[in-house]
Amino acid sequence: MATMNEAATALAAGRRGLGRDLAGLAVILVLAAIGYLLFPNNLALLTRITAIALLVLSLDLVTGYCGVATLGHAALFGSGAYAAGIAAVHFGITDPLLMVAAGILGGALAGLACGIVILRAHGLPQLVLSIALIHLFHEFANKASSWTGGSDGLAGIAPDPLIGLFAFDLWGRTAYVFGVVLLAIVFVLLRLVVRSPFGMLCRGIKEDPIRIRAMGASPTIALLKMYVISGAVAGAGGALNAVSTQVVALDSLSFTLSAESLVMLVLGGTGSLFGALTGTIVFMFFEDLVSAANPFHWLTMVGALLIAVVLFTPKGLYGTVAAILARRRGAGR
Amino acid sequence: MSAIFEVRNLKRSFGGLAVTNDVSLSMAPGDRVALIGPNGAGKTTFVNLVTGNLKPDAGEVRIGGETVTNVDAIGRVRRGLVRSFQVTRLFQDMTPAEHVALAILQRDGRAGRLFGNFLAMSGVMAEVGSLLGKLGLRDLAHRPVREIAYGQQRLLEIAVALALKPRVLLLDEPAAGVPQSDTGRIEQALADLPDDLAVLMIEHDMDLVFRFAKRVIVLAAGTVIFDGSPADATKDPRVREAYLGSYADAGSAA
Amino acid sequence: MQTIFSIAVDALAYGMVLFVISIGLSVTLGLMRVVNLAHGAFAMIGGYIASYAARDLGLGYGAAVLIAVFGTIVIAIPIERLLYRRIYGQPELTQVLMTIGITFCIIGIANYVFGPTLKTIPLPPSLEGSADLGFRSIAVHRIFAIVCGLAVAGALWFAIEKTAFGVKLRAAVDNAAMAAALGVRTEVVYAVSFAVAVGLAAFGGVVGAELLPVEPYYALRYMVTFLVVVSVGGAGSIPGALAACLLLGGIDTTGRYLMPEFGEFFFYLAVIAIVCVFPRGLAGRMK
Amino acid sequence: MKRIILAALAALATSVAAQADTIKVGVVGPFSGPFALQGKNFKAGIDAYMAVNGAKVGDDDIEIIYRDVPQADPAQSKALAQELVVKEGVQYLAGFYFTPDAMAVTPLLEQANVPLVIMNAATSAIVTKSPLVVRTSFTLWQTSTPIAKVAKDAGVSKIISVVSDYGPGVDAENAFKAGFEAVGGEIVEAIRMPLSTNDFSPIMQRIKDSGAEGVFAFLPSGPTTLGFVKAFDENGLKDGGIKFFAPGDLTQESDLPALGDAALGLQTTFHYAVSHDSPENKAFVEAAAKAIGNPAELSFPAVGAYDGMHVIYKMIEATSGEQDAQKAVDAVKGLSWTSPRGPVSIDPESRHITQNIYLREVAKADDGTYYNKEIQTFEKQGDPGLAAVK
Repeated sequence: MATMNEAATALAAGRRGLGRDLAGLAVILVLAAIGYLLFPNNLALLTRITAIALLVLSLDLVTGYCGVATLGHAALFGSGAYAAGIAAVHFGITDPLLMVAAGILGGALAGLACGIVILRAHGLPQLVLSIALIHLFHEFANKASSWTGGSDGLAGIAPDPLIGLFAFDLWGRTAYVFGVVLLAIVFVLLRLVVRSPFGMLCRGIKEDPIRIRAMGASPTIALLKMYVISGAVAGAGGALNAVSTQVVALDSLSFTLSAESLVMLVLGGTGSLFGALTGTIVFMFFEDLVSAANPFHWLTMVGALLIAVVLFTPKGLYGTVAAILARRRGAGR
Repeated sequence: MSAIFEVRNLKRSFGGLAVTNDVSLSMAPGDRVALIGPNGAGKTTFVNLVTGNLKPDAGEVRIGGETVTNVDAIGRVRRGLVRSFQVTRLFQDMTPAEHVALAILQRDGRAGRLFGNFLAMSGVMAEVGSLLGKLGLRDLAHRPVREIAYGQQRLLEIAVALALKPRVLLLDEPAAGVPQSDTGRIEQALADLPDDLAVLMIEHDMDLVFRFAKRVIVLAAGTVIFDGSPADATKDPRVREAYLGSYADAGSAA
Repeated sequence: MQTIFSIAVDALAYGMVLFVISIGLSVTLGLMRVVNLAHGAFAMIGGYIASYAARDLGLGYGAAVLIAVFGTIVIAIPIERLLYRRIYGQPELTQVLMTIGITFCIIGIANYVFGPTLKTIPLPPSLEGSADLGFRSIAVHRIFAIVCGLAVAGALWFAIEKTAFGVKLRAAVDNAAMAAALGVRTEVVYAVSFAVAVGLAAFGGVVGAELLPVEPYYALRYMVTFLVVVSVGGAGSIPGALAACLLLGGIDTTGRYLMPEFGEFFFYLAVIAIVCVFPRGLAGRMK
Repeated sequence: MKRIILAALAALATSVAAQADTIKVGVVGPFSGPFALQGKNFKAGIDAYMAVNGAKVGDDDIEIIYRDVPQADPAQSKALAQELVVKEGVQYLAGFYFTPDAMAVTPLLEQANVPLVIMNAATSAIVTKSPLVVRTSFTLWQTSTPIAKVAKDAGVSKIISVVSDYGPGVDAENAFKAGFEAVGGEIVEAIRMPLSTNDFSPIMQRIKDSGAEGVFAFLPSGPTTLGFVKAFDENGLKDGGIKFFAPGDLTQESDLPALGDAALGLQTTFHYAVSHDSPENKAFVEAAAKAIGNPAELSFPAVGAYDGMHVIYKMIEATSGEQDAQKAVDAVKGLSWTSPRGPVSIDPESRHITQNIYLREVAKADDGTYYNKEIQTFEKQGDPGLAAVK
């Protein structure tokens, strides 16, 4: 009888998780559709948001779920972008799906390399390692200009039509749909991963690595694995960027992009995939809005937004809303 | 019966001061041993040496006959040497069920799996249910740890350790910080530990030591000064001198 | 041989300039545990004020430095009261978000008020020109920067290690509740420390302006350099920061002499190596 | 009768409406961030042109829409260009300070039926990426080649080349090397420094040790230039008789007040000096200074933008406001006019601007300000870089 209860509770909990996955998927698709209807003429921006969302999700995996502090996460994104771009330009792999595969591979390898270095320290020194890494990646890409085009950027990426039917055109519909589908797939996979035994292990490591070691698990190996996964996700985002804009440049390996992605993540709320998405959408839209309204002095507005978020929503936008809702529900019970 | 856990001539000094000096002990499956000693006797260093968090200057540690002196802490856990912590180290946002499930999966080498919700893995959950049931934590299985009383957190520490199916269990002050009213449940849990498990308990609470242990090892200034039955310990003049003092009466009363 | 001396002199000068500019960050980062990414922004404010005082008001260099330091502190006080006070003891990422926000705002305002051009701080005749060292010449203002660096290092070390305030500060950092129980007004200690850090930033911004010229993007352009130097030294440690500046300055200068095209690699590889060998910094006070 | 009048009025109204369209021009540039000054100059040049020539071509109103790309970021640039074309319906794209940003946009042009008028981005190859690209600025090959001859004429035969390690720097190095070796000079060493170099003393030591009689340098304008020129002065190289040659980016007018006496006497070759003596330039400077607010901030991107607007106006005239990119571009091939910088023309083959390159020397005016004094003219220079790329 007791076991049955146990199984029932477990099943209910499992279903609740599954329900939230589906809800999350539905939210993404509905938002994507709304974006398409509201801004049919600005799909390029929406596609860019999708690519950056993949970067921020990937950052959330290591920062939000594992507690790794990094200001160098664009190294993974940029490696994916360059992998896809180099595959297209130098090896003639122009099928968009294969380019994304190349990006995932490139990102995962970069994730492995970065993980090995970054995981050697904690806290502030860790932050510094990540900064050093992103600069090394940037310099390396600048030096290897016969492969990467150096500071002129890697141009001439011409992806084939998607599954031979849909060309990547001026209006960017194909790129947008491609991006949204990619994001939706990644999101669902990540939802599964963060609730899997491995996801649980990583949450444990974030809270108390010594405890995890006493359970006989190696925090370093688990974190390294998460870094590779994170690299694959960021690499997919980079590849999407390469496919949709058909050019890759050094900015995709920059400290600026790394810092921006961290800002977006904290803005939305760390440790939640929804938070990562919220942060990306809000930041990118806000930036687009204010920079179009005043191309000369919009930075002040962005700064004010960040300050306001820290002052009024200390857990990030999504984190704070979620906490309020949870409290409501708690009170209702 | 052959020894499951052996320590031979373990030495470690810090800056010329020998904190652990030539310590040896041997335990067989089913042993219930208490390690006691006054503050500064070197108990913490000893635990760290045994669990692999510190490297000894000399000596040897063996688990199940295998020398593990050069194996790291994680490897020793995998070979069956599991410890609990003096101050609970639990994940505040996770539930007891999740703690125990994670330990079980880790033990089975499945904690690295990327997919599958273990709450829906019936085999794992059945084991979680029975373990938590044994320790009286079933009702709390799905509440986050930070909402649970400290006494029950201590029980959960033991549950996590047991979930790893240890051969040797190192309990570091399992009742520390627990209100008097709850110590009974912890003692019960200790009494219910599997019969074939070798347990080494480090403890201050002499009542608990005398009720639990069949054998007492007394550490003072880094060396073992006594190894024998609890009753003999209270009579040993060196132990009296080094440690027991006022506890002696309490001991003989028991 | 002469070349080696020459490089050593350059390395010393560069390292000391780095030290003067970034030591204020070591105070906020190490002693107050605030990841203050707006440090460069305060240095920049100092530079702008000094430039305005010296060029547009025609004041002397010394007066300009003083006005810059105190002016920056005056500007920083309301920012501390309204914003920084909210992030003491908060998680690092929250501090990063807030201080980047502050930096963005300051950059935007500076760009609006002063325009995007470079601003210089005219040097007095005594600091202009070059001094002959026998085997080479070196700009006098660099020697001045070296002297300033040593003076700041000495004064800070004295203030933290030898004065009553230093004792209170260290107590407040190590255990705020305990310090408060002992009658230390931690709020005041923090406010004073913050003012000192900001004042040092402004001072460094002015003294280092010959090497790192003042313009609106200053606050972000050099942020990483400051952060790296301070962390490598070990946040909160004056000797550590000094050692890190000299070491990294030396590596940077030598690398740029021997293989300029790989200068960046040298610097950051050295940073990675040092952090891996000394995870708490060269002389860390970190937890 | 009434009906006829009404009909006539209606017809008139519609015909007026049809003619008096608003033609939108999308301008992408760095309007904030570290290069905000250059973006500001874009705007000043455009405002100046429209102030002088009116905001109308025929009956069509011209509207400028600005979009900000603070640092080279092709993805952002392309997204904004796409937005400008699709959402705002611009008929012309213009601006672009950085090469990768311009490169990212070229694949869009044909499909969008929009010409791209580049007002700065200076890598030779951009014009080959699409037949709809026209450039009114310069290339580094164009500005760096003549200085090689200047160096040789000054009696210098051994030169060390020092450039920032990025696309334009490499271009400048190659251009100078090709030009200098063609006149029999020798490049004893070629150094590329990271863009983020703050302290140039070690570089100066390298220059000293190289035994060269002169140095050719290229750095992007801004703080690094200041550091480089000051280090050149302070480390005793200037007094030591080492000659300094560079394209004019190093002594752009907006940096001169900061450079001060350290820059005095430096010789550079460039396509434009704010001090250029001509009536066209006087009018331009007056209008542009008004537009930018602070005359000291005026610099070369403004003239690129000014001439870019001239080209766009001619395109609009030629197409009578209809959207026909190819026709518009064809109309300005071979177009020649007198720009504030001097006589210029659009090369029909490459669609790049042919112009005079001037040798200038930094001098101090009577009122204590510094300026680039033109001392020699190299007439009708094309872009040697295109041939080199092929």
